[in-house]
Amino acid sequence: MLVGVLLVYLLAPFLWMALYSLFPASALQSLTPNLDPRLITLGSYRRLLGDSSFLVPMAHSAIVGISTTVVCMVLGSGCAYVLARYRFPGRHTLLVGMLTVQAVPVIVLAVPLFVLLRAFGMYDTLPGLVVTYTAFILPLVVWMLVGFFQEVPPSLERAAVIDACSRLQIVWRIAVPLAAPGMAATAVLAFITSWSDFFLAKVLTSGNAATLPVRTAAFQGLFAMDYTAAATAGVITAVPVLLLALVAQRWIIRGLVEGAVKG
Amino acid sequence: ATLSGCVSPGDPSAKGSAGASDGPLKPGGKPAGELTILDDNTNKVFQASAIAAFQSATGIKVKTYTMGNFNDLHDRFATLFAAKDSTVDVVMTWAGWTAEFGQAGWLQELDQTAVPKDLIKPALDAVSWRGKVYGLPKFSSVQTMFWNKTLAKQAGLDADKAPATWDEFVAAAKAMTRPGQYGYACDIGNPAGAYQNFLRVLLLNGGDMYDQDYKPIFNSEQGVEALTKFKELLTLHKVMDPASLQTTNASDLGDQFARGSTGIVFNWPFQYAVATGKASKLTAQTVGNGLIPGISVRSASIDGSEGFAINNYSKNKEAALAWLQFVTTGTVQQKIVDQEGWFPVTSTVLDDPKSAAALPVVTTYKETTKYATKRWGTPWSNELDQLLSVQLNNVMNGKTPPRDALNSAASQTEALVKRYLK
Amino acid sequence: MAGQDPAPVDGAATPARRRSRRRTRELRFAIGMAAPALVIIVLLLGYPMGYAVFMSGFDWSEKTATPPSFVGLGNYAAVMHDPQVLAALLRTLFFAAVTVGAGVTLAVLIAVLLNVEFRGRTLVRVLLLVPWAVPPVVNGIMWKLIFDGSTGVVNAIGLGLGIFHDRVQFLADPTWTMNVLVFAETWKLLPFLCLLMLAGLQGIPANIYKAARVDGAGAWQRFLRITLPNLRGPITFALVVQTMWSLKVFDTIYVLTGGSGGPAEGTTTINFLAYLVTFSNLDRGYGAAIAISATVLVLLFAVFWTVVLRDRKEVAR
Amino acid sequence: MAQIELKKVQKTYGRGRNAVPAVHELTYTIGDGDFVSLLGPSGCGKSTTLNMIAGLDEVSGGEILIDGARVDDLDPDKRDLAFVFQDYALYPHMDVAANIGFGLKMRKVAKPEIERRVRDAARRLDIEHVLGSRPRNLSGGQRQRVALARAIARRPKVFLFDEPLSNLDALLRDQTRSELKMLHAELGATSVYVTHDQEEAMTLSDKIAVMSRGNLEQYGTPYEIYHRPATRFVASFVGKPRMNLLPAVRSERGRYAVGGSSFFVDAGDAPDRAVVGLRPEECQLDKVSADQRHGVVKVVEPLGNVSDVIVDLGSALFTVRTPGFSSFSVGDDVRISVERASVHCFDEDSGLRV
Amino acid sequence: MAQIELKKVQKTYGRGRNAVPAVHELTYTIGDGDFVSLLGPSGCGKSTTLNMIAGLDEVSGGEILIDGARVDDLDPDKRDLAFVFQDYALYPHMDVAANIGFGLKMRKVAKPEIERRVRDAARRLDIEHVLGSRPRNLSGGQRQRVALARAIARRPKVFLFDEPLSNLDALLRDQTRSELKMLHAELGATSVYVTHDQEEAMTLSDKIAVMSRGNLEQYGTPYEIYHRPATRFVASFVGKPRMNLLPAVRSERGRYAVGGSSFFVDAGDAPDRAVVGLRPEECQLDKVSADQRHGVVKVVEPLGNVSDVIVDLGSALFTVRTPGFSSFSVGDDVRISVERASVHCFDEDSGLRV
Ligand SMILES: Nc1ncnc2c1ncn2[C@@H]1O[C@H](COP(=O)(O)OP(=O)(O)OP(=O)(O)O)[C@@H](O)[C@H]1O
Ligand SMILES: Nc1ncnc2c1ncn2[C@@H]1O[C@H](COP(=O)(O)OP(=O)(O)OP(=O)(O)O)[C@@H](O)[C@H]1O
Ligand SMILES: [Mg+2]
Ligand SMILES: [Mg+2]
Repeated sequence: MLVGVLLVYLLAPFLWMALYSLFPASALQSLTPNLDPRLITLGSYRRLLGDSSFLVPMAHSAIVGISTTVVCMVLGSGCAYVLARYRFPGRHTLLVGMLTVQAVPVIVLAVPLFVLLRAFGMYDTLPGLVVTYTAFILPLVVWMLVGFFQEVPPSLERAAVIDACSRLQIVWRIAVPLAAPGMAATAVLAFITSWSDFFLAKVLTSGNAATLPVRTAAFQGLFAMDYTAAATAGVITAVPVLLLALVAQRWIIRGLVEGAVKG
Repeated sequence: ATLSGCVSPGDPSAKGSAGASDGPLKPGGKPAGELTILDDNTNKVFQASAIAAFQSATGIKVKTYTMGNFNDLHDRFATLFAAKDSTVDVVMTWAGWTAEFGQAGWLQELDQTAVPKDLIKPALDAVSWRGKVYGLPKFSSVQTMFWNKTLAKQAGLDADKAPATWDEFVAAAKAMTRPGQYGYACDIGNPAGAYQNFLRVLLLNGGDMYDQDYKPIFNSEQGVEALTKFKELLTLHKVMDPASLQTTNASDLGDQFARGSTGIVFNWPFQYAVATGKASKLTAQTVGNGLIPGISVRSASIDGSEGFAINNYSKNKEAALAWLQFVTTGTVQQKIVDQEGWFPVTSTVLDDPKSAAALPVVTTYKETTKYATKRWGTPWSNELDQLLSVQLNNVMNGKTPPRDALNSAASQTEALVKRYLK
Repeated sequence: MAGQDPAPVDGAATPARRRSRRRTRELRFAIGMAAPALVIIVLLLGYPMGYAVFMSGFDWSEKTATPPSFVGLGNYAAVMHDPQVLAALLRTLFFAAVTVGAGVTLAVLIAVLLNVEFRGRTLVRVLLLVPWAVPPVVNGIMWKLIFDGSTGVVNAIGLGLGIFHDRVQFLADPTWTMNVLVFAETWKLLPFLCLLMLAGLQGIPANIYKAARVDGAGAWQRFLRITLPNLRGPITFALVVQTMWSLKVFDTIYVLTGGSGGPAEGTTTINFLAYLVTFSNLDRGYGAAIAISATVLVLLFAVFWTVVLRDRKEVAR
Repeated sequence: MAQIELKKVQKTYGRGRNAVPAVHELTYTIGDGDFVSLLGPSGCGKSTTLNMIAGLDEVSGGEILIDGARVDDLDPDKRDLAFVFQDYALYPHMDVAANIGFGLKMRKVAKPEIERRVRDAARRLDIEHVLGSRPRNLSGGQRQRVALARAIARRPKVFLFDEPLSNLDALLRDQTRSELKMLHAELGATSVYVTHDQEEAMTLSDKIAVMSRGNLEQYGTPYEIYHRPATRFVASFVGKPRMNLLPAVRSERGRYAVGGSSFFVDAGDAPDRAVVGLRPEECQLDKVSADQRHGVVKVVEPLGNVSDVIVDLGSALFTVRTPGFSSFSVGDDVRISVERASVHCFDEDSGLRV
Repeated sequence: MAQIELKKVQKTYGRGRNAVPAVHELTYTIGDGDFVSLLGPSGCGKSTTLNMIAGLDEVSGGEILIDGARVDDLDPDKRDLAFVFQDYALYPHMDVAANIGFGLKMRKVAKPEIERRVRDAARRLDIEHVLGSRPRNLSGGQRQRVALARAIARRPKVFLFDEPLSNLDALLRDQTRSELKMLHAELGATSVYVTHDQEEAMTLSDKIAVMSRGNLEQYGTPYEIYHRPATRFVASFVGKPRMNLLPAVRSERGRYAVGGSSFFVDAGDAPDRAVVGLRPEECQLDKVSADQRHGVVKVVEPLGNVSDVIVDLGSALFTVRTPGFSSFSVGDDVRISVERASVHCFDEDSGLRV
């Protein structure tokens, strides 16, 4: 019973938006919604998925999301491993610093970031976005991974030393596979964050590298508000992440639940 | 050094004329080069045909033409300009931004010789600030009244006769108000909308925003009366759809009208296209169009013309000017009227009978030009919109009496004027 | 002197040198692994952050034709006395308190519910991820569709069930809109908090519940006296991190309110105000000062968190 | 004080096709004031039985009576018993005093009385100086005592222990074991004690219930268990070193050939094939010449005062405990003598004593 | 095969004020092919010593030589040794075969050779049938064997074991202990074995190094350790039941009054005050009348073939191991006789044998 209420609460809003995307504007955008299933049409999807001004940002988002995730995971694992395994002065400060970065508002950083990216010729480019997202997401990734790496029993690494593994091999062959569920959860988090970002993409891209959320928000034009399209775009923007979450759910839940999320 | 040099606060050249040439830009020579244009997403005609025509006519290449979401553009421009970015040559503008960015020294001033002689005054105003011209208009826009003839008929009104006075308007709106249906709706859900709706009633009651020295005078008796009458549409006559308070843009209002549940709206010319479009419940026969009825004057309206301006840091200013001028030419303007339902920026095209044939609203527009149509775009438009929206919301929700609200807004505005008008 | 007795000197130095070579290798490895991430973070966050602090020291309005002038802490002094800032701050605190408070409370309850074995539990846990996967922009659009004053489904349902007499203009009234925003945000942040709490629950040894039963504690008392105290770590963590995130919420507000933070500034949180000041008013110095003041506020939480964190690490050992 | 009766108690986890029977029809009575151990290997259902007595698990069949009254649907806290868990299950967020007093507080005992009883229990177990500490700051032994103190402070009719010593190191374990025995002598409450360590069970208990795979193998005093193991399983599980259990075949004159070797034992009138059990410490070894040997020494394990010698009989290994540091060395030819040993005989198939 | 020499080996964790000395100047030699146990209570520095030999920890002072060559600077994988960890440290993400072969793979041994050696090691330890399983699907005993197989497959000069049996249950522990001993006899590699279980050390080792608080207490054969403990610590730590160690004061005729009671022992020419040690299994008990008694029976712990009787001497407790199920019961007046016992004497302050 309680679970039922919970499910309705969790799913209903999203399902309603999905309905919005499936029904013609006239059916739902009226005082009393008309939920006649015969009205259902995939027209809106057909239109958006056939429109390059929508598909291109979608591809951009996918590229940026995946690249950011990969870069974050690669760089983050290295950094997190060191923070998890080595004791050195300032380690604690660094860890807390990683978390503190969460408090920094993106708003004020936008202009300097823009200048910085342009100086490197990366304004309005996908690499520019990737680098920026990486900077913002890395601290959280590092913070989470430190927790997961700490759970890897040190004796396994000692065994690997005896088995003639180099440091790098230990990370790659022992620590990473063992932290896999946690890493999967972290990767999904990184992907969701970079895939969903709106503000930075808005400021740091123009025509060449616009991403899906920017495009989705743009359905709210001054003279061109299209709710059906916006809902459709919303569903399309959310679905890859949902699919990812579903595919990776075993690891996400295990990673986040068992690895005791530290970030 | 290269990084901080871009926006160093100590750098005196960060302000004023920092472009390639000093002084206003004159047309001349045979410009060449490549252009990057950043436009809003109002017009499709440029991408569809005008750019190709421009390239073949001038030999200038348009490298990129990007349509951004209007809501995002301000932030993007502000970032670009603050960083002295030269990658974008031409930017879209309207009255507020012209004043704001022009005064900041981010837009290239144009010489009078670059301005076509037949430009309509309100359109030129949208690209000028304090006597300086910072761009050329791409289309004109003025609000007019649209009504739903079907609803009017159902309400027992003469569907073809536009209400000519405020009282007639209120009466008509009342007649068309019934359960699930409102006689009138507007868009005061966001700051810009709040400002526009207030400015409109202010002008309709013969008031004005500022005197010659930009002293705010909108809290005059006319202002208070106008706001009171506007408020009464919601609270006393109950003809205004309460959803107006959350409607954040003109397109929502347009859709709402097209849905057929609203009797009367005051909206931009695109409303005609929306109301006669495929998804609409209305047709060309059932859309009424006319002057907005005045309170103490016959009529008045607000201007919403848009244009193009040149980035002061652009390296292709001559070529950019060529684009600006090309947009004002007859062929392009005619297309804007025919295909998109906006008004032309030159009297030549406006007076061309073809225009009125393609867009019946043009007739009303011509009449409107006889009355006050203003916008008062200023560098402090954003701040003013914001503070006025707070006051207006308080008035509509009955939290503050109109007079107090306006006095408060006026004194805040005065501070803004003092800050920005040095 | 130096040449007199070289052997012992050598003998003493060699192992030390050898050992230090091993240590150098470790050091080089550690630096090589950690450096790229740290460089990116410092460069792309540190530089802009420093720049923002720098900006906040200037009267730096792009709209006036005067060049920026140094005002020291003037902007911060102005922030202290700005009624708009104060209003935004109160709004922000309300927003954060309710989202975080309701979020964490619900998360604990849901986590306790989902920690019980029942059929389909895994499915529910998976579906729990749905709100998490919805991007903020989409979240804004979604709730706008739902709470719209004329076509929103909440109104349709409310009228249909006879709960409302008339359409409620949720998005027209500042208070209502803030509540919708709180609702939307809570919905979105819940999954993460839930997982956090579930993680915490898994960490509580099952046997202490048995011990408590033998000791005579009822279900309610077990929740109060065993579950809650043992969730202190995750709860504190959730409180602080979520406060940080709540203070930063932007995308949802932007989309939900058409970029205005309205109606009547009703959803202009301190962060959104910093945005408006920076990007609408182009008052960069002041905008930076507002944002940095807000950050400092959040950092106070972080300091608090550091203390909690240290405590928690000790527990782990 | 209390008497606990188990009548055909059964427990099945899960349902339908996933059903896992954990305990089968247990029937025995734990006398008032007795100290009874449940002994068996891991997974045999000891904890399950204990949990059912405590009321933490429901019985699937049969009934449990405490002092003659059925308790099947009584909540654990109504059964007046205290539970000491293997991992102690101390409340990590309370200090030691609060841990000890929690059960009393939940039962609404008056503050001063709680105070008094906590002090008393702490004094008994010598943990008064750590009353203010959190469990995580205590050593394993101290935690163990806190867990005991928590049980004692309640003064219940019945104590239930689930392997309370298994997390302690050897020295501490021996020490606590003695203390536990003294404590039981003092308090006299009925105690049920789960362990997989036969030595613990032997030294502590009045009676032992040996379990295997959910079944009761034997219920009796330590003496009975040791000297007359009812089943082959009990024989192998109880006693250290492990009893030599070897298949034997009857040959001439009622003697059995053990493990197919030349080593014969007498075993009365048992069936033709049986499993013969001999305790290593009851046998003796003699060095002999190769032609007389029963087997060859394979391993010698000195234990200080005694040494275990493992003899390879060819087909099987046979352990003999010899006194002192053994004089045998690997490879010696030896003969086993069993004159002083009692010979246990078990049915090959059922494993029952014959 | 290899000889390991420790010369004044020291280890300090941390630096400056936080420095924790873990091991003090250890000096001894582990002979080629020997099986040496490091025995001591928890925290005495056994693992630290082993890790230094392995190269997993750096030495803070002194030096370690393997076959006469210094290895301070050699990485663990260059020292040609194999390590068996207490928690086995099996790679959970690899199957058993991969676990066993991992060290060879990392050393770039050819595939077929790896294959061969893995099979061979698995066969020896009887885990061929689980080569394809993941460690988590194995029982504790099987995991233990996999860890051993991993070490064996490498065929190193030296085996290092860090409490490899402590996670096994009693039966399995005894069994694996025997197997380990046979394995060592077969392979003959030098082995260093860390344990806190004196029985394990006694049964397995050629030599034992008893440690306490980072110091070497005694290094010798099990016989020496048991019969001539060099310090009071060794005496108390080795032997089960624990040796009775009681303060004694010399009185008339070279006899010592033990624990201030009426119980006297002879102890040659030792100082006036000393600690006297008597092994419980070397003493005897007699029931006597109250006026002749040394003490009163306090606890009787039957262990099957023997029983430990704890006698209250008034000021101290004294344990005597008696044969069979004891005929003593709590409260009996008893007399202790020590004719057959060797008396160990230790200095009161230094704890050294006198
Ligand atoms: N909650 C449960 N669900 C399903 N099976 C269970 C559950 N608890 C125990 N079992 C099964 O019941 C059997 C008996 O378990 P129990 O815990 O009583 O064993 P035990 O004798 O206490 O073992 P140990 O010495 O390892 O604690 C085991 O086979 C176990 O797998
Ligand atoms: N990494 C470390 N940092 C600081 N101190 C340590 C570290 N490792 C061990 N110690 C300390 O060194 C001492 C010896 O530890 P070691 O692990 O060698 O003991 P041990 O004899 O193996 O004990 P156990 O039987 O519990 O494994 C202990 O006091 C321990 O606290
Ligand atoms: Mg158990
Ligand atoms: Mg150790």
